[in-house]
Amino acid sequence: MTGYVLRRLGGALIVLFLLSALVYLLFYVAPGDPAKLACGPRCNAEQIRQVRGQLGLNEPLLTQYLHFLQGLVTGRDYSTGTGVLHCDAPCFGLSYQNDQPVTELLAARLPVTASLAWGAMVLWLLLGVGTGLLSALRRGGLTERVLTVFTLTGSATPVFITGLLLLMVFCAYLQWLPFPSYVPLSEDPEQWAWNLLLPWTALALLESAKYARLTRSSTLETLAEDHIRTFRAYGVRERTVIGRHALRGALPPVIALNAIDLGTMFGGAMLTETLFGLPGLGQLLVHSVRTVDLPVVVGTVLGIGTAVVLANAVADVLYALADRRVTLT
Amino acid sequence: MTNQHEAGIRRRLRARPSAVAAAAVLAVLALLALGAPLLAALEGQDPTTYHDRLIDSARGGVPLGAYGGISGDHWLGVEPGTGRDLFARLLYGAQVSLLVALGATVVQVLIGVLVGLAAGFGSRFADSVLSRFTDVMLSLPTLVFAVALTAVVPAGFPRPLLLILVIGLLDWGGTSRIVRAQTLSLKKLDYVAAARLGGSPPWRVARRELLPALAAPVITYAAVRVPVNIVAEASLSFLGIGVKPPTASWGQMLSTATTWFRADPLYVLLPAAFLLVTVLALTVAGDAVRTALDPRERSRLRVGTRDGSRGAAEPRGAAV
Amino acid sequence: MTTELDATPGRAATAPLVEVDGLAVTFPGAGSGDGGVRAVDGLSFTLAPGRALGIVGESGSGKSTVAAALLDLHRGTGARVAGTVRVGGLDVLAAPEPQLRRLRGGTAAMVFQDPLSSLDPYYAVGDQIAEVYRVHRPDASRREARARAVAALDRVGIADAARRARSRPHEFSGGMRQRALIAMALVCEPRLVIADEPTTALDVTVQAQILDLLHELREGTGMGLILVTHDLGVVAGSVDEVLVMRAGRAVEQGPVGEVLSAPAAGYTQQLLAAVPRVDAVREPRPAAAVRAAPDEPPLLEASGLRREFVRRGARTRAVEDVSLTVRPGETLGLVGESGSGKTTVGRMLVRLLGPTAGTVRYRGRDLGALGERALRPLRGELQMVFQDPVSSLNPRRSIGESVADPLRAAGELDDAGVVRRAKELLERVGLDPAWYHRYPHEFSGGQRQRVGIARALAPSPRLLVCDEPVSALDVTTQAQVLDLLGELRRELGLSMIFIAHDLAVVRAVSDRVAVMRAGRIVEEGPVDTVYERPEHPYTKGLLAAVPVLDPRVAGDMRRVRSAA
Amino acid sequence: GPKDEGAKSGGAPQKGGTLTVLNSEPQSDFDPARLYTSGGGKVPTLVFRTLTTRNRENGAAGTKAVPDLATDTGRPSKNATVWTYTLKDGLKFEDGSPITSADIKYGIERSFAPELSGGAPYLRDWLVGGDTYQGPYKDKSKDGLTSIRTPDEKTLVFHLRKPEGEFPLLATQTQFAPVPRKKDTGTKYEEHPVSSGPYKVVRNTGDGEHLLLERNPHWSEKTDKERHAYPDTIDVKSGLDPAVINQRLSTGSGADSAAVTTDTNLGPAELAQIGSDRELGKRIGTGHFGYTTYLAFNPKVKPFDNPKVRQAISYAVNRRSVVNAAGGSSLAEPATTFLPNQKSFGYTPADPFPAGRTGNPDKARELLKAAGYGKGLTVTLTHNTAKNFETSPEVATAVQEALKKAGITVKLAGLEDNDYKDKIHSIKDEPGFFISRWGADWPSGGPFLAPIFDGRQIVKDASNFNHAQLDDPAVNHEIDEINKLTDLEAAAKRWGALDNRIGEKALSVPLFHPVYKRLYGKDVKNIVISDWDGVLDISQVSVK
Ligand SMILES: Nc1ncnc2c1ncn2[C@@H]1O[C@H](COP(=O)(O)OP(=O)(O)OP(=O)(O)O)[C@@H](O)[C@H]1O
Ligand SMILES: Nc1ncnc2c1ncn2[C@@H]1O[C@H](COP(=O)(O)OP(=O)(O)OP(=O)(O)O)[C@@H](O)[C@H]1O
Ligand SMILES: [Mg+2]
Ligand SMILES: [Mg+2]
Repeated sequence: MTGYVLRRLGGALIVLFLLSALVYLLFYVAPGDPAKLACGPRCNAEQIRQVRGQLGLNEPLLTQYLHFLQGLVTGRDYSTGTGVLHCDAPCFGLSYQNDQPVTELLAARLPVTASLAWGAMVLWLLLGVGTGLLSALRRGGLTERVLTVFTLTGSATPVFITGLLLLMVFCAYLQWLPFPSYVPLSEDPEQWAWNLLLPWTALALLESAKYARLTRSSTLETLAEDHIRTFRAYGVRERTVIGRHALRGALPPVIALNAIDLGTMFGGAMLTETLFGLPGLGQLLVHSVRTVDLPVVVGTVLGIGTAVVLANAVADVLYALADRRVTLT
Repeated sequence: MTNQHEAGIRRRLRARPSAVAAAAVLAVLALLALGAPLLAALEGQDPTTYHDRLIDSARGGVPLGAYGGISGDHWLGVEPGTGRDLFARLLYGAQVSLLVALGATVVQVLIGVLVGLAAGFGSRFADSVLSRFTDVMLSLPTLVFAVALTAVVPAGFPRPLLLILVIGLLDWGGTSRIVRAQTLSLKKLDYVAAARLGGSPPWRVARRELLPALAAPVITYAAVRVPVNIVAEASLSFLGIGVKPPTASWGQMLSTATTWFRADPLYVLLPAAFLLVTVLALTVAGDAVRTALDPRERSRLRVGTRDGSRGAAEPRGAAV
Repeated sequence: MTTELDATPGRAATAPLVEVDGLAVTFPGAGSGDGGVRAVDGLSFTLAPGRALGIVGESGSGKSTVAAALLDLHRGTGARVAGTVRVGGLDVLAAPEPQLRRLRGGTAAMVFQDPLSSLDPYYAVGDQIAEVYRVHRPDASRREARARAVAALDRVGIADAARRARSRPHEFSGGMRQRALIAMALVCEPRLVIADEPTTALDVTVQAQILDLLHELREGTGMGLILVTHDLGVVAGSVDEVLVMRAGRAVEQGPVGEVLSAPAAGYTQQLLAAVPRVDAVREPRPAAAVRAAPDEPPLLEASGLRREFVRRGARTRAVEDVSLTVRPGETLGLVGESGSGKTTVGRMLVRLLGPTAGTVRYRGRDLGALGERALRPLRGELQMVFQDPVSSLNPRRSIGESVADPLRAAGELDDAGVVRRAKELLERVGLDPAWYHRYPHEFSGGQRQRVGIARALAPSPRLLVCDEPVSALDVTTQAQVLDLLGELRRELGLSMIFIAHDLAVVRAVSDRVAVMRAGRIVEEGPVDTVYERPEHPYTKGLLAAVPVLDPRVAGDMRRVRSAA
Repeated sequence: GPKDEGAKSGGAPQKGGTLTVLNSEPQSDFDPARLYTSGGGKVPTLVFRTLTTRNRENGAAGTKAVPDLATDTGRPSKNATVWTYTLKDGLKFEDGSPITSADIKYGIERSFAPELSGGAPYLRDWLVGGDTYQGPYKDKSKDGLTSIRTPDEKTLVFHLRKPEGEFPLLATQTQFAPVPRKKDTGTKYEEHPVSSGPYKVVRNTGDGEHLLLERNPHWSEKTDKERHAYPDTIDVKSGLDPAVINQRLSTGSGADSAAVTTDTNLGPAELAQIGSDRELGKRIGTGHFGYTTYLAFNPKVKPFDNPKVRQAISYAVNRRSVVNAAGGSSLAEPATTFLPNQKSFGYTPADPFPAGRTGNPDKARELLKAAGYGKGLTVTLTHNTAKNFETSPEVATAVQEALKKAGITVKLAGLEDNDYKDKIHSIKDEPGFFISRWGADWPSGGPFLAPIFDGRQIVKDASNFNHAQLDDPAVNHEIDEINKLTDLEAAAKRWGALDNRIGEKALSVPLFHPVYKRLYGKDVKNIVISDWDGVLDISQVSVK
């Protein structure tokens, strides 16, 4: 198992390495001159040249990239004019726009995205697994039909539409909820949850549909397995059969999918963050791409990529752990 | 596939009222999209003309009159700020949205099948290289890629085609994973071994033995991709790299409409409703196609028998 | 057609444990018209307490359906059940849910065929047994239930039961799992045990142990037993009466000795005749083929083959240091229990798998040294017939095309020629050439296996590796396919490697036999020598465990085994 | 000065309380060297005092420069090339140390350091030696930038390369804020800039996203007539979505009732929604900022070399639909002059190619015919795709629609923001016909016209703003002449005249001037919005 985990992680590192190289390359063809942007709208050629030197953009792309890799491992020093600024070991560099170490920027955004992702996850698991189980148990009945329509609609609706509709209903007409804005958990837990309720719901409605379907099919699959038949043949109540045996068997894929989704959520909530104006990683990425802020772009992409890749690895491991049968065949 | 087999599929499709309804909705949508010029002409409008007199300039350009300015001349009202006819824009928008979604799906499926097949059926080395590459593509944020791509493409390049390429080139990872997983499990089947023993070169084995078996899962997955791609087009419009004005697409309409959800709800609700209905219909249809193509569906009743469970256990990875 | 099964006087006085009258089970839909599949049709029988009934019949004859009907497991699945079923006095089909639950496991317990999948992989074996106990003894404490489970495991012969009760199913071997299932059946002390093919997934040695165990328990507790199986040898030593089924109907019922020694129904006779016997002397072989000069260079020579599989970091050694030779025209049998590495060896011989170490020389050429391209011309000469008739044919291509494929790949014939030759081949294996355009699902298992053979013959092979080509087939079909292979070997002078776990089948077709165990060949020699004078203890055990058709001999053998 | 005629209710403003500021852009540049302009009524004005500052008055009165740290707005030499300032008495930093002329000189010098890029280019262009000076980090010489002299602790003398009558307006920029050399931490200075104003930074987290400002005890009201500093605390929360900001301001629950925003306007949809709500309507401030959105021609590209084509387009434009696309008549005013329609810019009404409200396609066709395009003409209009209603693609399509009536087919080339900026500001890639906007660095015709029409400001290898690449000696000469004037009213008149003269060349088609509507919380009093940049002046408001 350890060997497997290690190899998985090694693969993940390679992926991240390639990802960073690819972003560097893409950035090279992307429009906009970071020096011009950093210098301000009306810099003259000389100023731009100086700023370019300051940002290290005069070096060839490869050298820049190598410096970047070096910074990741050993950290880098930057001149602040009056002294040096040390950027610690996993150093993605300083933002072109405002000279902040990228790690700090990421760290500042992470709580928002994490709040969004984790909260939404709890909600979609509750909603999804619940409805999935219900429709598996009431298969063929009216309940299943209703739930099917619900899950289909949920999964078919882009998050910005769900979000908009939620905003229209709950903020504009009913005025039950505030127009969301992020309040740190440490500051005011109640406001934190209250403000995030709508984005959570929007994401959960979208995702829970997937979970409902997965739970349903997975439960039905498990219900068709032979050991279920065994317990039925021994007079065990249907409720116990489902609650104890079928659910246990149905969970591994749900857990695995959840790990992946949580990972994607860390980068993929771009639309949700934009719609609800939450200052998370997704928004940071949008902004830094717009301002050609390469260190931030690379940092965010790598951060997001790490989340996605790690989530995939974690999903595999969790799946293997949760599903004993995988390890043995 | 045998005629009998096909007939079975068709019968199973027809037996589901939801599938029939979805197909009907899709047909209507296709007609609306194709007949956009005709229908707009019938209404007497076109999608680009500004109607300054129909909007309240002092109030941010909100349409005059109730319900977003619905009238005999403008069946679904007009767009805030410009007064362009919404009915015409929605229909013309359907053309673009559907075209982009379908085109992108084709691109995704082509690349996905190619990469997935090569990874699943090729050497271990090819597999690990292609799988890593797929991972990279899956974790690369759309935005970076899209912006970079739009920059290298000349301005005269047709936008719908560009969108097809952007979405298609970016999001084939899922397809390729499914194809790879399927290929890996198919590869173990004895008939593939038999074909190899019969002396067929690998590409021939892939084409004759594997590809046909991949058709069902790929078609199924493609049906699910189409709605996802419609949404992707809309999302790219959100990021400002959608179709060029004055062309309308549902995504473009939605992205300009977001700020108007209070002042002119209809402006948001209309494209949203169209998108929703389309996506829903496609999802239902895709679901129906999947179950119809899936021979296991026939054995659903065999709950509690080995046959019932054995087949059902395999595509778990695909669902994840 | 109710027959009085309870011949023994005295027993008849007690009320029958099981009474089945006019049982009919119909599965709905399933493609064939509105009526659905009538899996069981007007079946009646009774079973007295303490007696054992065997239900035999070919695959699909409705045996399992009957077994399930005894506990009304069809309830809620959509199947239509008619007739009456009484178990322990309860009208099963009409019983309300709570009573039915009491019956299930309490009065009558079921032991299912597949020991791995019949246990929940996520819970400890002991807990699962305890759970069943608590269902029927609701006032029992958790601890008491656990103690009961351990006791039951101990009773079925699981060593160190208290500790093993905490293991999960996958930590058990196949035989142990089957024992655990039996323990689960016993834990509530039912009056009837229904065992649906309890041993089909097991090796002969383990099979013998399980059958012995069931026998002992029955003797010890006086419970009734219904043993469902397709293997006539299994019933011989284990039951008092048999019921032979075919297509949902009983074709013959009676005491086991009578039915097996003097079958009345033609079908039963046919069935018995088709069973290959391990003690039977091999069919006479044409001298030319057999004695193809021992000094002639071997056609195929494998030496020091090893194969490892790595999966998620775990390394399994499937084959270890296997050397064997096949001379032209000769058939080498390869036997061994499941997982012993037979298939792996077979695949390495035809280069579907590369060996981790060792070489395979074919006509003096080292196959391992040849690249995929250089190998292709030789491919045709080394062919394989696969075990599973379902997965070995592409369901999306017509059988003719499957057969024609190697011919097309060879590229020697034009299109018409290919089709002509493919049709000849179909005819050769006993199929109508007009079926060229039909698809695999339109054929029975035996017919599909013939298609597989035709495809293997298409490139005119010299060596055919047959990997359990008949184990998926019922005895009658099995006999037909074996005949066909024998014919081909004689006519075409093919060399063969015949892989099987069934000792009798191997004996029927091989010149020499190699016995495999855990990846190694433990004994090898001319077939008669090995079967009659086995040297390796493993081979001896294997042979002693083979079920025999004569109930008396079976009883003797059991006594010998339990004494040992 | 005496405040607040136009606005507000409920008794005189009182000291005390907490003012919440809800902003969309974080104050990530909080270094006086890096801010592009003075930050006007925005947060920096609370911390940085400058030599001069804006007059904090509503409307047009607010477009004048008034003394801040200095005793007057500057004393020019006869030809306006040397400007002398004297500091007031009793000026202190937040640590109590006195503010000296050297601190101001140092603050200006460090704005030349490439590490601290971002400021406006005027100091570089105007100061003698400014073009080569690289800031105090590289240049270790004792005297630093020699064109700024500090004969004593209270006096500063600036030596300019040419006459600049508007130097007092420039001196409002934050580069003129004092920075104590000893406390300078280079690029990290922005985390905690040393205050010379009424408030000091107590907390700065998330790179300027969350700022907490409290009273600076060493700031003396007596030396500062412009800032009121009523609230005790100012809590700046940024990184918010504009829609959220407006929503929170209109709802006004909790701390939001005493909140303002200094960077968020009301969009058309919000305006439409507020519509008839009287209570909300009263809480909207209107600001004007010298800005013009226009169609730019590059006469180096055919067919725009032909004045008749440019004139035809000028006639064809439908300003009503353009204004509607830009948010409607409340948010945009149709423009026929390049200069914004405010007195301080020297606005002189003119309409050289009268297109009426909805365009004059007939006249346009006529001109096209004369230019040889009687059968029609196809042109490409480049625009920005960024979703900002002032430059939204709908403005481009409005132009497209209008020109269609005149027989001109317009193809739209929407570019992503960076790409767009790169192209239109590069001599090499400049498209022939594009939508552009220009805003004033301070309310005067100089910084409005010179970068766009001064032939010597054609920039070959950096950002060029003279899109028409106009190099007309007469125009250049007139610009120089006006710059010599230190009587700004007289200068304004001549800027207006120059604007009209250039307008006749049809080098651009002015489309509209934006208007800014700003919402504020219900407990906020003493609203001042000057026409300098149309921002609600944070240094004036009170919450009690
Ligand atoms: N759930 C079901 N739905 C439809 N048909 C079924 C179902 N279960 C069994 N059958 C059909 O009923 C017939 C009898 O099946 P059954 O499983 O009882 O056979 P069997 O004698 O036990 O065979 P085997 O030896 O292969 O286990 C077969 O034709 C089978 O295909
Ligand atoms: N592709 C594979 N990956 C991992 N392990 C394998 C693979 N193929 C075979 N094995 C393992 O190698 C061992 C030998 O397998 P093999 O299939 O050769 O046995 P067998 O004798 O043919 O058994 P059976 O009678 O069940 O067909 C088993 O333990 C099996 O689990
Ligand atoms: Mg059975
Ligand atoms: Mg095998």
